[in-house]
Amino acid sequence: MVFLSRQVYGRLHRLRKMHEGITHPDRTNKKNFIFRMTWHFYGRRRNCYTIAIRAAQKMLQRASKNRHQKKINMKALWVQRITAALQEHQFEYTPFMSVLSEADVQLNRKVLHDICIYEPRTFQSLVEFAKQRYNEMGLYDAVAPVPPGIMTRSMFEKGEKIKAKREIKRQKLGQKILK
Amino acid sequence: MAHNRVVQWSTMSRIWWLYDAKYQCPFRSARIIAGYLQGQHKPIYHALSDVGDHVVVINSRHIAMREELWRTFTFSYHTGYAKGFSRTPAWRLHSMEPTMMIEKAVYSNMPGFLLRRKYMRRLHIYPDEEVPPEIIGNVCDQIQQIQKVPKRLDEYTAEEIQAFPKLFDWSEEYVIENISADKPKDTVKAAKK
Amino acid sequence: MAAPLLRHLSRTNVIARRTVLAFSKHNNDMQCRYLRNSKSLPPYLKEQVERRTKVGPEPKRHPSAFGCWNYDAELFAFGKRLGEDFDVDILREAFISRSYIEMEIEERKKVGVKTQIPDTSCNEELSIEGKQLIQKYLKAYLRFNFPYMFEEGICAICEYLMTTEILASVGKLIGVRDLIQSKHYPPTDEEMVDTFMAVVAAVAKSQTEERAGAFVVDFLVPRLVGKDINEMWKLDNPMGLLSAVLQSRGMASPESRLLWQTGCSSIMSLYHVGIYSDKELIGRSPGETLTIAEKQAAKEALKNLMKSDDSRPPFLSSSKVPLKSLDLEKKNPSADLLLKLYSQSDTSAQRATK
Amino acid sequence: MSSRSLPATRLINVGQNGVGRYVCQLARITLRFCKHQASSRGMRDFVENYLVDFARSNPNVVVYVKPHRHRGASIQADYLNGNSHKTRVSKMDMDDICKWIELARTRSGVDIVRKTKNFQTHSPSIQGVWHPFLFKDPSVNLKTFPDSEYGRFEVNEVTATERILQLAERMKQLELEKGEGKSEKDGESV
Repeated sequence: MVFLSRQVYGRLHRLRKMHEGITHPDRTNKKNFIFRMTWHFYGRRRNCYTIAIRAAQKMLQRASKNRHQKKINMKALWVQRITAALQEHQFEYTPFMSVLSEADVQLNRKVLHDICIYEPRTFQSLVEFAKQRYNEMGLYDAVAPVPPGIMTRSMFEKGEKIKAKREIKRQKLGQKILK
Repeated sequence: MAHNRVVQWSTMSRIWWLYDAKYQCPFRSARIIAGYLQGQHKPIYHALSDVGDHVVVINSRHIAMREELWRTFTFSYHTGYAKGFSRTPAWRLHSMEPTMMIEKAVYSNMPGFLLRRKYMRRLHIYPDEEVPPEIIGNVCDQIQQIQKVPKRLDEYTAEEIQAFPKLFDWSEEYVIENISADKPKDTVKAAKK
Repeated sequence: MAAPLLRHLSRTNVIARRTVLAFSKHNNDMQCRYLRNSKSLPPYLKEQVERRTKVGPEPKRHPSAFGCWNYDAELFAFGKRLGEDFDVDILREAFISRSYIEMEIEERKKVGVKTQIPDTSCNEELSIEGKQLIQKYLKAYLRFNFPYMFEEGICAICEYLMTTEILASVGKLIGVRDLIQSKHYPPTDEEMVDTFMAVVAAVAKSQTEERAGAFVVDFLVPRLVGKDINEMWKLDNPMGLLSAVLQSRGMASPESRLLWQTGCSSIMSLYHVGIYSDKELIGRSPGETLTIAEKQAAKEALKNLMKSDDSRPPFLSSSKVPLKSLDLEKKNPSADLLLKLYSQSDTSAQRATK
Repeated sequence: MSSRSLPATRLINVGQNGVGRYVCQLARITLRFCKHQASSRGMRDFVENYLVDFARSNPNVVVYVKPHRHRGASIQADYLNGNSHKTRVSKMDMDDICKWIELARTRSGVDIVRKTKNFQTHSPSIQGVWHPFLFKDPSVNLKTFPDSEYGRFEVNEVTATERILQLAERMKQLELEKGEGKSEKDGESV
């Protein structure tokens, strides 16, 4: 292999290729576009185009799917951590968040989970506030599971309403039949 | 930064919990114990970073199961060869190895990835209250039980039994054996011997 | 998109990167675009890489080597960059290093010119002056910021800020690198440090010493952000010092108490130790053994007493420190002296009991 | 594209610049253009209209203007950390060139790479990081384990046995009251 400069070598090479009848320089560009994405793959998925393009497409599919999934996972983690931090103060996640939103405390889950790790005293005071407010609101009775055999006024009223609706329907049906 | 080093040591440390399994449901207890082993009770929890604690379970021999589960709940296993299937009822497994029920319940309550074996190594189960001093010395807190421990009939004194209100009377024709309060104690002693 | 990706392709070998880039689309020499798939390309690239490794990487060149360079303009911009009014002659002197003068003398000898360059024209004197200024104002600032801290602690922080690494990086940040007249390019760290110190002296000479003090505070103190200033002072016996401090303040001697422990027989043992004086918690710390935890707790208590704990307010900016009215000679209490007094009082107390 | 493919870094403030005194990191800027070509038109306009103002308002930047015959226009920005960035601005109008120069002026000169996070702190915790003993009741320290009282399940409701005992107690009381009433009545009758 004798050549004096890169330019001369390239020119010779091109001439040789043209002589062979291969005149598709764009093909290389197309392949390079894929190979740039697969440089870190293992085995033939990295260098063989037919395999690499399938791997690259799969990778891109997964990437776009997981961009959404990542947010879901992070949210689950934050909720888990906040729940764990609340467990230390004998409180629960749902009432805590509902009180915060009711009181216009605009801290999202991400910030709350940061606080509960790095500024635990701040978090403690937030929980104490939430507990106090929750008792004032009297929400606990409404949210707590109803023990069996107990009928509250609201449940009764609901039942009455349904009964009344049924009655109206029946009457309408009766009128239709009479007609 | 030496001080930050010890602060980090403290944050990431594993503390030791004790759980008394006496008269507790193994399946419901396992769910709680598995949470502690994985560190789900800590605000620094992450599924892939191993931040779980140690749990020492005592009195695993004295667990309780509801209804007919001792008889009907079975553990099955297949060797992979022909006729290799075996099925063991819970009572049989428990009589052979009194720590196995809790262990299996906790194992099945954890996500099936490679950290599970590591978590299980931090679970120390003892059939009775006797725990080696080097283990019990590590413990610094106790997990609350999940159900009330009932008071057995032989734990009541004769006076208490006498003072208990009589709810109804057997009819005179009704034949009952061993109704006296002293009898069950004797039978238990005999069984132990 | 192409550039970073290609760079990453051969991150391990810079030279290979260059050869690959040579074949990229933007290169003017590029005659054919499908060389990549040629069978004869790899041996060619290999040969190129081998030759390049033999030659070695290109030496870094001063910007003046590329044609655009006006030293006076650069000096002017340097002053403006820092917001200071410099005397140009002093500033010019501050940038001449020893090695440059030696090189000049040698070159003149070679050529045969007999004119001599005065030794005083390099920045050595200025740098010595600047070093004293830096130490003086830095310590005064730290004493003002931490009035309860021991003198040893303040000296340790000052020593940390005066290390070659810190001063050289500050010099780089304000842009002395290209302006230094030196034998080498890029100049050595020592030359950068000397020049930075000389620049401080130049500020003092062209304006006032307070101005130089503010300059020092503005550029050196931000280097403490994110650093544990209490760890710079290596304390061997914090408990001894703590008891001495408490005695001097008229408080009861420290008592250490175990607050929490877990996993004592495992290698992951954890102890929390608190230090009390008059039944009041003055410091607590975790540790993997009892001795470590106690030592750290004593350090924590000292931190609280010196008011340099983690929840302290941020550093004051130079505009909020009255540099003009600061007493530069006044020192904070010395820990060594306190310990000496404490040991003397101890021995006297023992004698009294005997 | 997967995140491993590209290099990434934390958010960096070079040398805490701006905490004490801000130092503009752009050291010198070199404007290259052709005096005749149409592609350098925007650059020529910039030099005519804005360059003096730029140099006056930024005395800390050294400006070099370099005509190149028959070459495309470009801006080369040299930073204090030794990096230099070249931008090709041929065929751009004056406004675009202004923007590119403004970008060069406000940059720190560090290579642009992907950031892992958009925020960073040197002192993450003021109150001290959470640890397992932070909110634990100190009375736990005095206990010897296993402590059957401490680990007991707390029942909020009344159990069946307790309820029977309560009922029995109440019945006893009622009987007593009845008995007293009877005796009182007896006394009255007597």
